[in-house]
Formats: sequence, C-alpha cells, structure tokens
Amino acid sequence: MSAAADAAPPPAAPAAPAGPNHGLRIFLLWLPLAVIADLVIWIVWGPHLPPGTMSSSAANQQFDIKVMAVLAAPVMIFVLTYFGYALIVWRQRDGDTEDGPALHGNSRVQASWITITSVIVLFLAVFGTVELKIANGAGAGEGPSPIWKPGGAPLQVQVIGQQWKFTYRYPQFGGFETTQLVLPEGQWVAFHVTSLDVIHSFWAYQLGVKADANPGVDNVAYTKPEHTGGFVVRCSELCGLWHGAMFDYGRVVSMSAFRTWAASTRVQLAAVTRILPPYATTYDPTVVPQINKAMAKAGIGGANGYYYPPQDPVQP
Amino acid sequence: MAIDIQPEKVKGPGGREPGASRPARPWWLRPAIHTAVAGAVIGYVVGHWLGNFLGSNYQQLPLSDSSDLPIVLGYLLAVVGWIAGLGVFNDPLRQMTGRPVPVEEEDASAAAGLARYFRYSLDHKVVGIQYLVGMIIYFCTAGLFAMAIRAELLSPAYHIFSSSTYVELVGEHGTMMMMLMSSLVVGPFGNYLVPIMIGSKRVAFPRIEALSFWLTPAAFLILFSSLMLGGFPFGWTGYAPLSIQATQGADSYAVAFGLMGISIILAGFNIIVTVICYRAPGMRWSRLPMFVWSMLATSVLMVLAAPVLVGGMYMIITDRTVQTAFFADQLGGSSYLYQNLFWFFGHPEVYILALPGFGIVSEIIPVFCRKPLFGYKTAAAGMIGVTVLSFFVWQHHLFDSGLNPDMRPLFMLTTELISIPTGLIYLVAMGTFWKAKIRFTVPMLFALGMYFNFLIGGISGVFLSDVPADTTEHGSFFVMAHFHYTIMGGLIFAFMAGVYYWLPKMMGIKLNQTIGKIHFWTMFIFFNSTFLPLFAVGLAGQPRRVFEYASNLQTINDWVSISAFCLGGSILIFVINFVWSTVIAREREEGNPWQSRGLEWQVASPPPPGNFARIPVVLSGPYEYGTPGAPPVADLNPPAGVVAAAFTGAPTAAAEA
Amino acid sequence: MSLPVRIATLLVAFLAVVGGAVFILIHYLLGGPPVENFTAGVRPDTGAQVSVVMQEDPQNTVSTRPDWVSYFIKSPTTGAWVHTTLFTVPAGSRVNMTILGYDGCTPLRNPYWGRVTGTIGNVIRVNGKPTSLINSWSGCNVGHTFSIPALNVNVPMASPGLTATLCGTSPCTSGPHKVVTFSFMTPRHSGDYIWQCRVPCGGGFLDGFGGPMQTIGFMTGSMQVVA
Amino acid sequence: MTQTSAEPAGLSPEAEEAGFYHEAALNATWTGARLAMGALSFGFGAFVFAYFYLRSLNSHGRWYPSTLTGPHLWAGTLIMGLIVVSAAVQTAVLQRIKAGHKTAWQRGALVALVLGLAAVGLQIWELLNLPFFPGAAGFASVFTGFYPVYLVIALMAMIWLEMLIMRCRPIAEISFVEQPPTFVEAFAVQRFQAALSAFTVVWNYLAATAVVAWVLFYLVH
Repeated sequence: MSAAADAAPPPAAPAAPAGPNHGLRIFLLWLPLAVIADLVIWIVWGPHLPPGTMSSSAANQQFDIKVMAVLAAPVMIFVLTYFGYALIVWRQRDGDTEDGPALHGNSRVQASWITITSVIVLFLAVFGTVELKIANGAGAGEGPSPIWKPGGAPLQVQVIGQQWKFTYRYPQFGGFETTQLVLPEGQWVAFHVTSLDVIHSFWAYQLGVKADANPGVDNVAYTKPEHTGGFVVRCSELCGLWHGAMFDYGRVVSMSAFRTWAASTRVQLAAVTRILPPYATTYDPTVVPQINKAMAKAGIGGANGYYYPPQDPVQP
Repeated sequence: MAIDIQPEKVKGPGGREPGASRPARPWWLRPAIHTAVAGAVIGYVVGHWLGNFLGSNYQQLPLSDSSDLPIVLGYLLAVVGWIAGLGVFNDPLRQMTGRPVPVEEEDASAAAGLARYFRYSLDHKVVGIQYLVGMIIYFCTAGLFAMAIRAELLSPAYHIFSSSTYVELVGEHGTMMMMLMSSLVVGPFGNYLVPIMIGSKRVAFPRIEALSFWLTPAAFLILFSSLMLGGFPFGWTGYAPLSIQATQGADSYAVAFGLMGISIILAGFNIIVTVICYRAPGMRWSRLPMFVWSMLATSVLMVLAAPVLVGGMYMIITDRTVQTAFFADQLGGSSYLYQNLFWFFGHPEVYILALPGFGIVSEIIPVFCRKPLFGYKTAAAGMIGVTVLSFFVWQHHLFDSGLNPDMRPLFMLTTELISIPTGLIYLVAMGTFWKAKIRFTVPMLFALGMYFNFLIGGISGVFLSDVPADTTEHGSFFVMAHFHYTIMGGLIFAFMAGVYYWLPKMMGIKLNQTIGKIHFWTMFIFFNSTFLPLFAVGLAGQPRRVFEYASNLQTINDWVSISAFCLGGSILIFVINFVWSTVIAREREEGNPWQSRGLEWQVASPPPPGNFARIPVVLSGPYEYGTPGAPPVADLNPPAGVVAAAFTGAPTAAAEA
Repeated sequence: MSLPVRIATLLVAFLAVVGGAVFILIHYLLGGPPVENFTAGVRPDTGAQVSVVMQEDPQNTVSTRPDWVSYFIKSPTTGAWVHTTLFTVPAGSRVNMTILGYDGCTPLRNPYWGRVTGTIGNVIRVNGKPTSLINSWSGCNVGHTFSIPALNVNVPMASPGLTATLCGTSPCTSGPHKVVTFSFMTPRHSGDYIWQCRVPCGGGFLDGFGGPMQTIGFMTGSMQVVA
Repeated sequence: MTQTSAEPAGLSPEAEEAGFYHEAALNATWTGARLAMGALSFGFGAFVFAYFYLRSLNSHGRWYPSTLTGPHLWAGTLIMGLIVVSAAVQTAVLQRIKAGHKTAWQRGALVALVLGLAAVGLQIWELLNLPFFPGAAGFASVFTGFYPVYLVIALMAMIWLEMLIMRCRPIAEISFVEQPPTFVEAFAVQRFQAALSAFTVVWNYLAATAVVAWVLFYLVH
C-alpha cells in the first residue's frame, strides 16, 4: 500500500503554492527556542548539574549529563513545537467535517528522520564509550577485573556492605576496618565493594561512584577526589528493612590529614583488627573454622548449626 | 460490576450434539467462581499438609513455620483447585476418557446474563470484559499502595507506617503493577478487539485465552496474601540473596509472579496464532490495523520472554524450598544469574508495557486527524524493531553491578539504538498531524497526553543508557520517574484513550465525555506534577525505595505526594465515570460515534455473538481517510464463493496430516 | 436488571471494597507491637537515668512465629515481659540497659561488630565483667548484636555456651543466659532511632534468615527519644 | 452441516465458513506447535543459560567439585533412551497412519505412551534417589532444577498423546484411506491428523531436548 504512496510526489514538501510554508514556520519557531535552551543548559544550568565536580568521576558524569541535555533539548523542543503548532493550526474548525489530505507517507521525510536519529544515536554511543574510557570506568563498578583503570598505585579502600551498614577496610594501612570513610584529596582511589549478605549498592553521591555490593564478588570502582569536603554515602539497592537508613557520611581531606587519620585509627583499632579475617577481596561469612569445629564437637547439625548441610563433601 | 451488555445468546439451530448433552445441574454445582473458590481452599489445605508431610521427611528443611514448602505447595495446589473448580480440566478429561467434547459455542458457560462473567467462558468478548474489569481492579489496588507510599514520604522523619510495612507496600505496588499490568491492554482490548479487527468470528484457542484470564485473579490474590505472611522486602525485582533470605512473603511473590508469567505466555500465544491464522480474506499483512501489529509484537515478547521469568521464579522457589543453590555463590551459584534471568525478561517486559500504548495511539490518531496513518510500514517496522532489540539490552540494568564491564559499550549501543524504532512512532504521529483536521475528543486528548509523556520518558531513558550518567542516575528516583513516565504516562494514558475510544464498542455504552475531559486534564496535570519533580529528586541523590530521605528534600517530596493524591483523585474520577456510565446511566451508543474506518466499527455495538453475520472480506486498509474513491474497509456480506476461494483447499481436499 | 437493583448491587460492592480496604489498612498495614514508655516521670535533658530491661530469646512462643528469635521488653509499669521492640526514652538522659541473652550462639558475619562502641566508656559488662571486645569467631560466645546505628552504639550480645540447653518457652524466666549491662546517653533532640541486630539471625541459612532481623517486634525496633 | 463433499462448487455460506475456519484451525495447530516450541526453548534456555553461566563462573570451585558423586549414568541414559525410542516409535508409526493404517499407529502410539510414561516414572525415581544434595554444587542445583520441569512437560506431552489415542478410536479406519463422505467426518479426520503431526513435532523436539540435556548433565558437565 505504502509503496505506491511513497512513490507519490512528496506532499509534505515545503511550500505548497496555496498555503503557508508550515515547515519553515515550525523551523523558525524551533530555532530560537532550541538555541536559548542549549545556551541556558550549557552556561547557566550546566555548572550546577549533579553530581557536581568533587571528584574526577563526578565531573565526568556532570559533563555527560550536560552534553546529553544539550542534545536532548532541541529534539524535545522540536517535537513539542511541532505538536503545539499542529494542534493549533491543524485543529478541526467549527462546521468542518471534511477529512484531511490523504498522505500515506513521504520517503524523503522518513529517510531523513531515520538518518538523523541514527547519527545522534551512534554519536551518543561513541561519546559514551569514550567517556567511559577516559574516566576510568566513570565511577561505576567494574567487577573483579576492571578493564578501565588509572595508572599508578591507587589507594585501596574496601567497602563491605552488610545489613544495614557499610564498613571500610584500608589494606594498605594494616587492613583495619572502620565505619568512617576518609579519603585523601588528589589521589586515585580504588573501591573494592563487596557484601557479606545480600546485594547492596555503594553510592558515594558527590564522588559520582556507584558500585553494587554483591556477596562473593569484588566489584572495583575508581575515582579521584579533587576537592576536600564531605559527601554522602547511601545504599542504592533495596537490601531489606532498613535500606533507607543505610547511609553515612564520608570526608575528603588533604593527603597529610589523611595520613595522620589513618595512622591514628590503625593504632586505635589494633585490637579489633587482630580478630578480623585477613584482608581478602571477598569474604565467605559462612566459613568460620573454629565455630564449625566447635559445633561439630557439640553434635549440632543440620539446620541448627552447620552452615553447610552435613552431606556436603566440603563440610569442614 | 453489573455489566450485561449482550442480548441473550441465541442457541445454535442444530442444538447440542446428542452425545454432548449433559443433564442440567443446579446452579451451585455448575463450575463458576464459587466452585473455584472452594477448589482453591481445598487445594491450599491439601498442599499445605503435603508440604509439611514431605518436609518432615527431608532433613535439610527447617521444620517449622519458617519452612516454605507447605506455603508453596499450598499455593500451587490452590491454583490447581481454583482452575479445576472453574471447570478448566473438564474438557481435557473428557478427551482423555474418549467422551465427546461439547462444541464451545454451545457450551453451558456461554450462558447469558451477568453470570457468564464469573465463569470460565470461551467467548473472547466475555474474556475481554472480564479482563477489563479485572485490570481496572488490579490497577486501582496497586494504585492505592502507591498512595500509601507517598503518604509515608510526606515526612522524612515522622512515620505513618512502620518501615517493614513501607517496604511491603513498595514491593506490593511495584510487583502488582509490573506483573498484572503486562496484560492491561492485551487482556481487555487484545482479546476483545483483535479477532474483530482481523475479521474473525473467533479466536484460535479460546480455552487457553480463558485460562490466561482466570490465572490473573489467582496471581493477584496470592500476591496480595503476601501481606498476611509478612510481605516481601525486595521490591518487584526480587534480587536473589535478599529474596532467598526473606520470609514466606517471598513465596507469594515468586508463585504469583511465575503464575502471571504463565498467564501472559498463554494470552500472547493465543493472540499470535489468531492473528496469523484467523485473518479474514483480504486482511493482508499490509492492511492489518496498527493496534493488531502492536498486539502481535507484544505477544511475541510475552511468549518468548516470560518463560525466562518463570524459570527465574522457579529457581527462587527451589532455592527456598528444596535448597538448591542457584543463587548462592558459596555453593557454586551466583546472584548474577538471577539478575541476568530477571532482566532478560524484565527488559522485554517494559516493552510489553510500552508497545500496546504505541499501538493504541497509532490506531486512534488517524481517526481524529481524519488522515491516513503516515508511514504505515514505518510504524510497523518501528514496533518490530523495538521487539527485536528489546532482547539485547538487558544488561543496561546492571551497569553498576560489576558484571561484564567489557560489554558495557555494546549494551550502551543497543540501548541507544532502541530509540530509533521508538522515534519512528513519533515520526508517524507527526506525519499524521501534518495538515490534519484534529478533533479534540477525549480519546484523542489521552493519545496526545501519551505522546507528551512518553517523549519525556523516552528522552530521560537516553540519559540512563549512558554509563557515566547512569552511574549517578541508576537506582535513584530518576529511574523511578523515567519508567513511570513511560509506563504510567505511556501505557496508562493510552489505556485510558482506548477505554474512551472502544468502550462504546465493547459495551454499547457511552462514557460521559465531559467527565472524561475533566479526567484527562486532572490526570495529565497531576501526573506531570507528580513525576517531573522526581527527576530532580533523583538527581539530588535520593535512592529509590527509601523511607527516610534527606530533610532538605522534604518540600519537593511533599509537593510530589500531594500531586500524587490528586492524581489518585483523578483516577477516582475515571472510576466514577466508568461505573456511572456502565451501571447507572447506561446511555446507549450503537453506531460509529467516531466515524472510524476500523473494521470493528462496521458491526453493531456491542458486536453480536460471532461478531459478524458472515465472514467479511476486507477490501482496503483501515486508515484511508480523505481518499476519494477508497473502497469500504470490508464487504460484510460477501457474495457466495469469495470466502471459499480464499482458502487453499476446498473442504473436500484432505489437508495433509 | 432494573436500576434500583443495579444501584443496590453497586452500593454493596462499594461498601465491601471500602470495608476490605479499611480492614487491610488497620489490620495489616497500621498494626504493630505496643510501645513501652520509659519517659514517665523523667524530665528530659536533666541527665536523669532510665533503666531498660530486655531479654533476647531463642524463640517467641507467644507470637505467630514461634521459632523466631525475639526480644522482649520488661514493662516499666507492670513489670511484665512484653513482646515488642519499641520503646521511648527521654532526651539528654542516661539509659541503663540490661539485656538477658538467652539465645544460643551464631558467629557474627563480620567479627568487627564484636567491638563495643557508643556506650559510656565504650565498655559493657557481661555477667558483671567489663568487656570491650568479644571475638565471636574463637568460640561460641556471641548470639547477636544490639546496635543503634545513628548513635554509633554497637554491643555484641553474649550468649550462653554451645552445649547449654536453651530455654524453650518465651518469655524466658529460667535457663542459661548471660546478663549484658551498659549505658549510653540519648541525644538532646527528639527523634526515632532504629536499633537492629547486625547478623541475619538464624543458623543453617547461607545468607542468614531475614525473618526476625527484618520484622519489628522481633530483632529490630526503634527507640523514640522524647524531648 | 450434512452437505456431502460431492458438491464443492456451490457451497452454502455455512459450509463456506465451516471450511474457512476448519482450515484456520489446521493452520493454528501447526503454528501453535511451533510457537510452543519457541516458548519452551526460552524456558529451557533459562536452565541452559544457568548451566553455562554457573559452569563458567565456577564460583568457589563448586560448579562440580571433585568430591561430588554425579547422577546415575545408567538411569539418565535409560530415561533419555526411553524418550528417544518413544519419539522414534511414534514418528515411525506416523508414517503408517499416513499410509492409511490406523491400527498400526494405535499400537505404536500405545508403545510410545508406555515408554514415555516409564521415562517419567523413572525420572521421578531418580530425583527421589539422587546421590547428591540439591545445593551441593552449581551442577547439582541446575540438575535438580531442570529435570522436574522437563518431567512435567514430558508428562503433559504424554497426556496429549493419550488424548490423541482416544480421539483416534471412533474414527473409522477407512477414513484414513479415502476422503470420508461428509464434511463433519472429513474435518474430524483432518483435525486429528493436524493434531497428530503437531504432537509429533513437539515430542520429537522434547526428545531432542532430552538428548541435549543428557549430554550436558551426564557426559560433559
């Protein structure tokens, strides 16, 4: 049906001799609106877009959001302008019961539309990939073997999620574990995010870092804090009853302040560090050799005490 | 709902086959909803006992009320009892024992009056109405949960509900909406209208179609009963270690969602085969209404994606009951396995929710623009493109999960590619508007609202496809606003357009247009006023599903909550309009009020039993508005021999077995 | 059907729906355990002291979940053990907690929580013996934790030995148990302070058992500070 | 509808419609069988994905720990063999009924039914007597998860076969040799034949699935 229609002279082409040039009018309405919107987004709104510029990945995300907003605004304004124009100009007038013109399609319009959207889409895909690479994974969790990573030796911080609190281990400082997240300024940080029970998600909002905490998985995310100050850490994956209360506050401090903090905390927590399992990228909280031995000795089995069922061959 | 819209069914002239006649039983012994309830109760009791019995022989199960086996088996046997009570197994049992099966048109379930809506009816028009009323009830129930959620979010500190209730509400709202609303359009409009639109007197598999409906109340009630078991704390996604860790409320979730998966497989199965095999002579693929295209695309997604969901839910159940270790990494499983399975279903699912909306609005705008649909092939290609691509994007839900970082550029690309076919839907709309004569009827207003909302929803989706931007947006209210714009703003607005457009057809009753306009404007304004600020809330760092939030976001959250209540009020206006028009006022609408060329409008409203007096012969496409000399859409009384010529073999030729 | 019949049907349906909704709202959504009030007769912000006595049982035979581990609070007015985890305390005052640990042991999933924080002196007394760190992985000595995250309070709950025969009916009045006492200061402004156990409570479950840990009235609740 | 097939040209409207929907039903049977196989493939695909995903992850080395005693090879081979033989017998006798030999198909179908039910029964026995705990390993989970599903689907296929056997009984043997005299009878025969070929396709598909599953679960793991 539409093959014949497509071949017909394009009726949507501008300037049918009798009527006004609707295409030009819509374009002239759209152009200033789009330009103004883009300028506002880029200059006025852009610097304040979340998540801010506190870290390398946050700045990168802000840039991405800005670029996409600049691209999206003209598209959106075009569609809305067109709709508004159509609804006003091409509405049914009183007493008019005629049908509209029988336009079945216009191959030129359709082809240009597909071309334009394809170009935008491909640009976005390439842009996103480039951004992902130059921002070293853009603060998103990259799993145990990251493919985009910064050079040098980043500060290792392990984030352990458990219902409903994050704790942090600093393996380069004796592996102490604490509930405080303190980071140095101007230093790449590698977050090793893991969980002891269910899936959580470590979201350091102002740092632009989000990485799911999966049990048994070492999920690595990189960022480089650029400014000192406080930031909020929230869990962004529903993890049960107190998911909403699973938040705390981190600090970015100067390198020397960080060293001082780390050294003093290490000493302060030395007693508890001794009873922690040795630092590892993941933990299996069901393997506690002493306890399992004690329980086996006491004859407690099955659902009452063993973490593994008794038939299990690997049961210690 | 008192809806008796059809004249009493005329008994076929031949009467019943002699062998198929059954002695009339008293009404309370005839299979209907009350026997179904009885069957469900018996089934639950038996299943619960069986679960405890089996569990006591199975050393690894915790033997107590924290055991899940009795609950799961209770639910499953309750479902079996429910459908057995409805009489679903009667015909298969007759077949198994070699007794004749009654001809479905003359089945007792085709009885007249209200009672047939409470039975396992094989009439696709009855099933359509059952679905329509059912879906509105499910939608309103889930909507009330949303009201409760917003009530709790009025304050960051003061709590109306306890946090466990809040998490239950979030899970109930999300799951009920996502699982039941997947049939929101396919159920009522698909089942009712697709056969009529393709010029068929019947559907391919009426038993499967009817079963698909009767599983939905079972799924709804099972999901609802989760509240009695303490609810489930993991939202609609049911991510694995949490759903394994949770209490028996999680069993309700897994059984109900799996059951609904089966229901949508069955519903889609019937629609696909009907569209392929039961088109009237002359109903070529190039004349298929856009709505039928969208139903076909949706059904393909349903039939192919939902089995994976059923598999995932089944694995949750086995992990919880017989202690398999699909999702326990210590024992060789993986929580990523669930995420992959779930989203392999879950992303097609969101297109199951979006495509019917595209179909409805594409069907409606040519009628009210009085113009042919612009780029018919483009629109169909758009829907097929969305269908195909939707199977290749699921990992964009897992950009932060640590899964396959090397695949991210690929999934970013496929996700962005899907905006090309989606964009075609807009191209079609804009082309159709070009120099049109737009009539602002209530269905048209809702269709326009859908285009406006889905534009915002779609464009915010592009933001989410970009991995760096997604890092901030994922798991926040931004995502929440995005998919409410596509589903509520897209699907529900289109559904409302469909109700106002087709209800006169389906029930022969006019819906009040003035209240309809009030409904539209309140719903449109308050919908946007509810969800537009949530983009900002999300970007400001509020994660989804929290019940405590930063105190500086209270003003905007209060604004959203109050808008949400007004939105609920707008839905209430709709319900009142619907009930008033269909139950009390009952103003007849018999003709073709929209001057539509759709084949469904060429028959009486509501369509007579069998839809058409004779099999129609379709002569032209449904959108030939303003085409001088266009033939009528169909010949409703074709001369003898035309239909016979349309099928390959005359009935004398033996079809190859 | 005639109009009056339709209207009557409609009214019945409407009332049924409203009735059902109200029932669900009240029975399932707004219901909850009672709140024990420790503020009576105590003026906030005076540094006054209140004493809260709780017990932590291996089961809860007075509830519909008889095998769930659960807390009970001793009512300040009647002295009876109440199945709840909600209580109010005055602001700016000292809370002296006594928790009787009747439940058996489960190693903490993260031994870090064996460290006492947030109490006065960062110390607790287990059967009278001052303790600031318990190694839950070295022996069977810890069942749960009592933690108020917002106040940084974290107390490992000592547990009777591995071979002890635990008390079998709740609330426990006899049977092996350990007495944990500690004190902490409440903040000066009012608010709802949740408290919880940091172990998904229940042995034999790979990921822990989310039931009691995630159900208010069992192993988690909230402490309302009244200014 | 008692017109005889002797008057094909001047069909009454009723006969025209009956013929139209008869052919639609035949096509629907064909299409439905293929579509059902598509849906089943995606359902089984969930397990195949689980199999390969968990195997490639080998989390904690526990996809198939060396200490795990696998399922009984003889039982698995026997079950798979019974299903394959059942499908083969059914397919073979399908040729007989196409050639007009109704009783030959009935006998063969009965054999296929018994073999299929035997496979189902043996599968239940095997699942009740597994040498490993369901959660002992990734492999054990996928095994104990997959086979009950397969079992139920195979059982449903056998119920279908039983229905076909019962449907075949009242059809006169001669109807498979030559066109029956009335539309009603001709339609009944053709619908039976369509259902039978649909069943054959689905049952052969399930047999192929059984072979694939057997290779995955018993040979390569």
